[in-house]
Amino acid sequence: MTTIAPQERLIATIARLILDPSAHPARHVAVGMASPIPAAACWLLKKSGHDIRISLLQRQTGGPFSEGGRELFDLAGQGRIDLFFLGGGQIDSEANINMIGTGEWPGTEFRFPGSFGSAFMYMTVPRTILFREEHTNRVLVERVDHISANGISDRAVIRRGRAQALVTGRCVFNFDGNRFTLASIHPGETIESIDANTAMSYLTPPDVGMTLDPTEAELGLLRGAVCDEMLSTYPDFCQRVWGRSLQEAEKAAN
Amino acid sequence: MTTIAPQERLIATIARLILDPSAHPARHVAVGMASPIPAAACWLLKKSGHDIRISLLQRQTGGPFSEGGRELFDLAGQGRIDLFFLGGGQIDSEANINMIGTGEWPGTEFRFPGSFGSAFMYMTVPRTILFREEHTNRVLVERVDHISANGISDRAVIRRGRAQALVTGRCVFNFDGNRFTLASIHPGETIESIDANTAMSYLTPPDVGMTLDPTEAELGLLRGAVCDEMLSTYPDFCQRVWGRSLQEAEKAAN
Amino acid sequence: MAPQNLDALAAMIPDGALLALPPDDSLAPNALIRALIRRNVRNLRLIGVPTSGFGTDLLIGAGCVATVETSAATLGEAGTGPRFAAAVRAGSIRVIDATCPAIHTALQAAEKGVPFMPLRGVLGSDVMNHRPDWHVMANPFAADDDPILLLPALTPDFAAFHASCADSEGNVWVGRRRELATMAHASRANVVTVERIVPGRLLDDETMAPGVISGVYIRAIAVAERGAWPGGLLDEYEADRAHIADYARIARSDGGFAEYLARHVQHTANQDAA
Amino acid sequence: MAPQNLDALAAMIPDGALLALPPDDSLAPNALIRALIRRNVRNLRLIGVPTSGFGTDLLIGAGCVATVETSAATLGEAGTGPRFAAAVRAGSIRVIDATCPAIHTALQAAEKGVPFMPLRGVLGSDVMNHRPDWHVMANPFAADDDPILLLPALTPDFAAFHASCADSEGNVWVGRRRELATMAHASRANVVTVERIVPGRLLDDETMAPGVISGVYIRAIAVAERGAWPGGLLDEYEADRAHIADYARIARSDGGFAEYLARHVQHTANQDAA
Repeated sequence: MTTIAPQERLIATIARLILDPSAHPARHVAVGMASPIPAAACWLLKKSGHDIRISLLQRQTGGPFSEGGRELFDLAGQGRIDLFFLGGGQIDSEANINMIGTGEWPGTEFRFPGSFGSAFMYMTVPRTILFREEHTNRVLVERVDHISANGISDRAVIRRGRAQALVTGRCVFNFDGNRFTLASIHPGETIESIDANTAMSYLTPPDVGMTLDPTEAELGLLRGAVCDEMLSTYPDFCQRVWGRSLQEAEKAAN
Repeated sequence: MTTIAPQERLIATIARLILDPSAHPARHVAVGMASPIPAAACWLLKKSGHDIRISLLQRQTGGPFSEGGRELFDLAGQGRIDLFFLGGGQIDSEANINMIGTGEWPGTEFRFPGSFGSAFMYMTVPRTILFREEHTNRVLVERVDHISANGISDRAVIRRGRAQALVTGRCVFNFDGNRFTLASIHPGETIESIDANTAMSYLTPPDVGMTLDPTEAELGLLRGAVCDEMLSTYPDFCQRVWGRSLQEAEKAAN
Repeated sequence: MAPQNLDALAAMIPDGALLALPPDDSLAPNALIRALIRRNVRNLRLIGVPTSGFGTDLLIGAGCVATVETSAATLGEAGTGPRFAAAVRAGSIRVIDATCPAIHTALQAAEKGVPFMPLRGVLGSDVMNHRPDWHVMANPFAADDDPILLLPALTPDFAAFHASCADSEGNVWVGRRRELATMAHASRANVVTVERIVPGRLLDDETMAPGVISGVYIRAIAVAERGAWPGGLLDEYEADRAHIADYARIARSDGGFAEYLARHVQHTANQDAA
Repeated sequence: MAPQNLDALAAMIPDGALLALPPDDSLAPNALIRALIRRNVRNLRLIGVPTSGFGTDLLIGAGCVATVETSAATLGEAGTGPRFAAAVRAGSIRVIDATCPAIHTALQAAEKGVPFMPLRGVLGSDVMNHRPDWHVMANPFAADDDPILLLPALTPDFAAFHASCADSEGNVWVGRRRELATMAHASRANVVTVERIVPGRLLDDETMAPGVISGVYIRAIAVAERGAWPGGLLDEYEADRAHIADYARIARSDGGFAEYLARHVQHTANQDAA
């Protein structure tokens, strides 16, 4: 058995979260720009035979929509997108995310790209999986400098969904609508190493297990059929993780 | 010189109203369904060399829009349509039009097709030319049974335009925003015949002239280039007025 | 998404459904409407997007309709729908009069998932005065008094239309009739007839994609050749004006309509079914 | 509508204009942006529809920009636009942060000619808290307290984009990028570059029509081959990722950006002009 790449573990972990039987069913999952790991998790489920619709926004040609970029937001507004992914330059104890920047508004210390559709998607989509590979005290903070999208809303505000979990390069946290709970830690990490790198509050139950490895079957799919689907959209990622390039794939196909 | 058909006179009359230099300039004129005479008036101007954009809604293929039927209304909402045409089962002294029906709501005595976009277009388009060939006491009434679109609005209501004139099979009335004034009468009519057939109030100035005939040049265009453009969209009208059919035109073209 | 037969589609639309239909010049699903009449559907609440035509007149005449929300019920040059007019006179259907852009706007609100959308104009029309479900408010962005109409979102249970083609994933091509996309997006489910199923993915073809409604909105598809007849279909076939003119004349009387129904609807099951 | 040259288009957009631009993956008019920089445009108020990319970063770096309203300023995999980030740090531009569907919605309001349009979500975001021009009101159709965001219509002075082709009447084909249609409809005027002029009328072609923006909205057209470069164009050419990655690295420093500008913008007048 070959070494499991950290990205492969993250992909399989996210795939399992998508299937969580206790959550709102994920029939239609949308994946935003520059999100190869969430995209791969969706492909892994699809290639495993799960009946799931994936809408990948990062495709220059083809792609799921015919109404332009607006259609994703219209679908979400109607409740037709079941699950989405969000990241953030900062994420805090209340699952608020900051994609604006640090320092004074609008990010005079360090400016992130901006909020994209987060302020809308976080509230209109039933489930959001938060994903951020960097797990440090500067990313997971007690309180974000600015809120691009808020994790909890006032009672009067119509809100269809919230964060289900936060997946990082070190561990998985579940979110219950009020706070994070440590759910599993990746190989190489300890309860202490998580604690040392996390400035946000979270609960640590007594029996935190290790994040499961991908199965052999999953690894086979990831390195084969999933990578095939990802090559044209995420060439850099496929090269880095699986050592495969679009050029070779095209040669092999001819 | 051949006999001038009544429809030809109406077409030329409407064309002159469109050109009225004292009114909001008509750069973009839209023509609704089942309106061959207004459509012909627009084509007459276009074929005479006037720089005018015509959007004909009654075309199964081709046509001006790519956003579906909604685009006309969006254009009008923005103020990008300068002139439109409306008719009505009843028209009254305040330029209200009734496309609903007579008797109790919603037209239990005699039902007309319905209001179409009139309630919107009459207020968002700077100029409307009212056109109704039938000129009788049952059509031109003192007060319509039901208002599909109102001729006059409260001061507080944002309204971009109003009726410019009413053209019938007997005469032309101008509308000044408050009331109709007899502007010209068609050959064969008199001040008295108009009065006898009009139940709505209007002013009769002392010097009402006759509606001008189309010029020879206009008649030539109508029977040639204008009819050519109209044949596929309004085959019955072209057959009735000009004795030309689409089949013959297609044969001639082959 | 495997194509089903026309009767299976008709069976999906239950009695009492809120059903959106396009007008005659915009891919009217007339074969499916004939199948609905044959299955004896009852109490439909129809929406004309934004007007109603031949199919609505048939359904009304056949006693399938409880209410019609529409901006007009028209057979084009052939005038007001005769069964519609007769039903209004008889008081046998409830007509909810609207105006074209109000229908478009209410569907756009549903498409967007918002509870309402504003529209200019309309204030002062009796159409508005008979719509207690509409709301006039002061524009909050205006310094002065500026009343404006708000229309509540309109979410049909079903929309039905006849498209040129579909692919195996249920994507359908409607071309420039984009108001159908709004109607389809706004509706809980869509049942669609097509002239043909095409190979490949329509959404992968950059030339075809702009005229596609995504399969995400589509519940079921059936092939029905010339399924818009007597309406026309884009540049594929023209409306059968002579037939519609004949219908407009015959259907003025109850007896004439019954004869039409027997001849062109009840006895064409095999012809319409794919 | 006779095609003009690129510099003539650049000259139509005055200093201080409110200019809407698409993101990098949606027909970005990069050749025109280079022409704008060469004409030394100043104080542009840019709108990213709904995000901003390479062209906006160039304009900011070249000192052409006063304000940017956008949902993100990103070079995709290459990260935040470096000149955007530097300008925010330096306080040399005013950033008006938005969120993608809010930009789309505000343009839809302008497209429709209504003063505002509602949007769900967003309540509680600091993006909203920094937008005094946005308005929260109680949904008048709800029985209970139901606050909802209203966005004022956004009417750009100009929108600019690069389409595949145009016909002689000024109709342009953007394919499935229909958010460009909303942007174009909402804007007072549009200046458009295209790869080529095609014979015939695009709106008469039922296959092409659904991807067309009507010439009624278009002020001027210029041919600019590969005018989206280094962005891509539908299935015609791919984005030049290596170039954008290089830019993202070089443009981090003022000097590097100046060098880039000299090499790829100031000295490419003949290359960009048709």
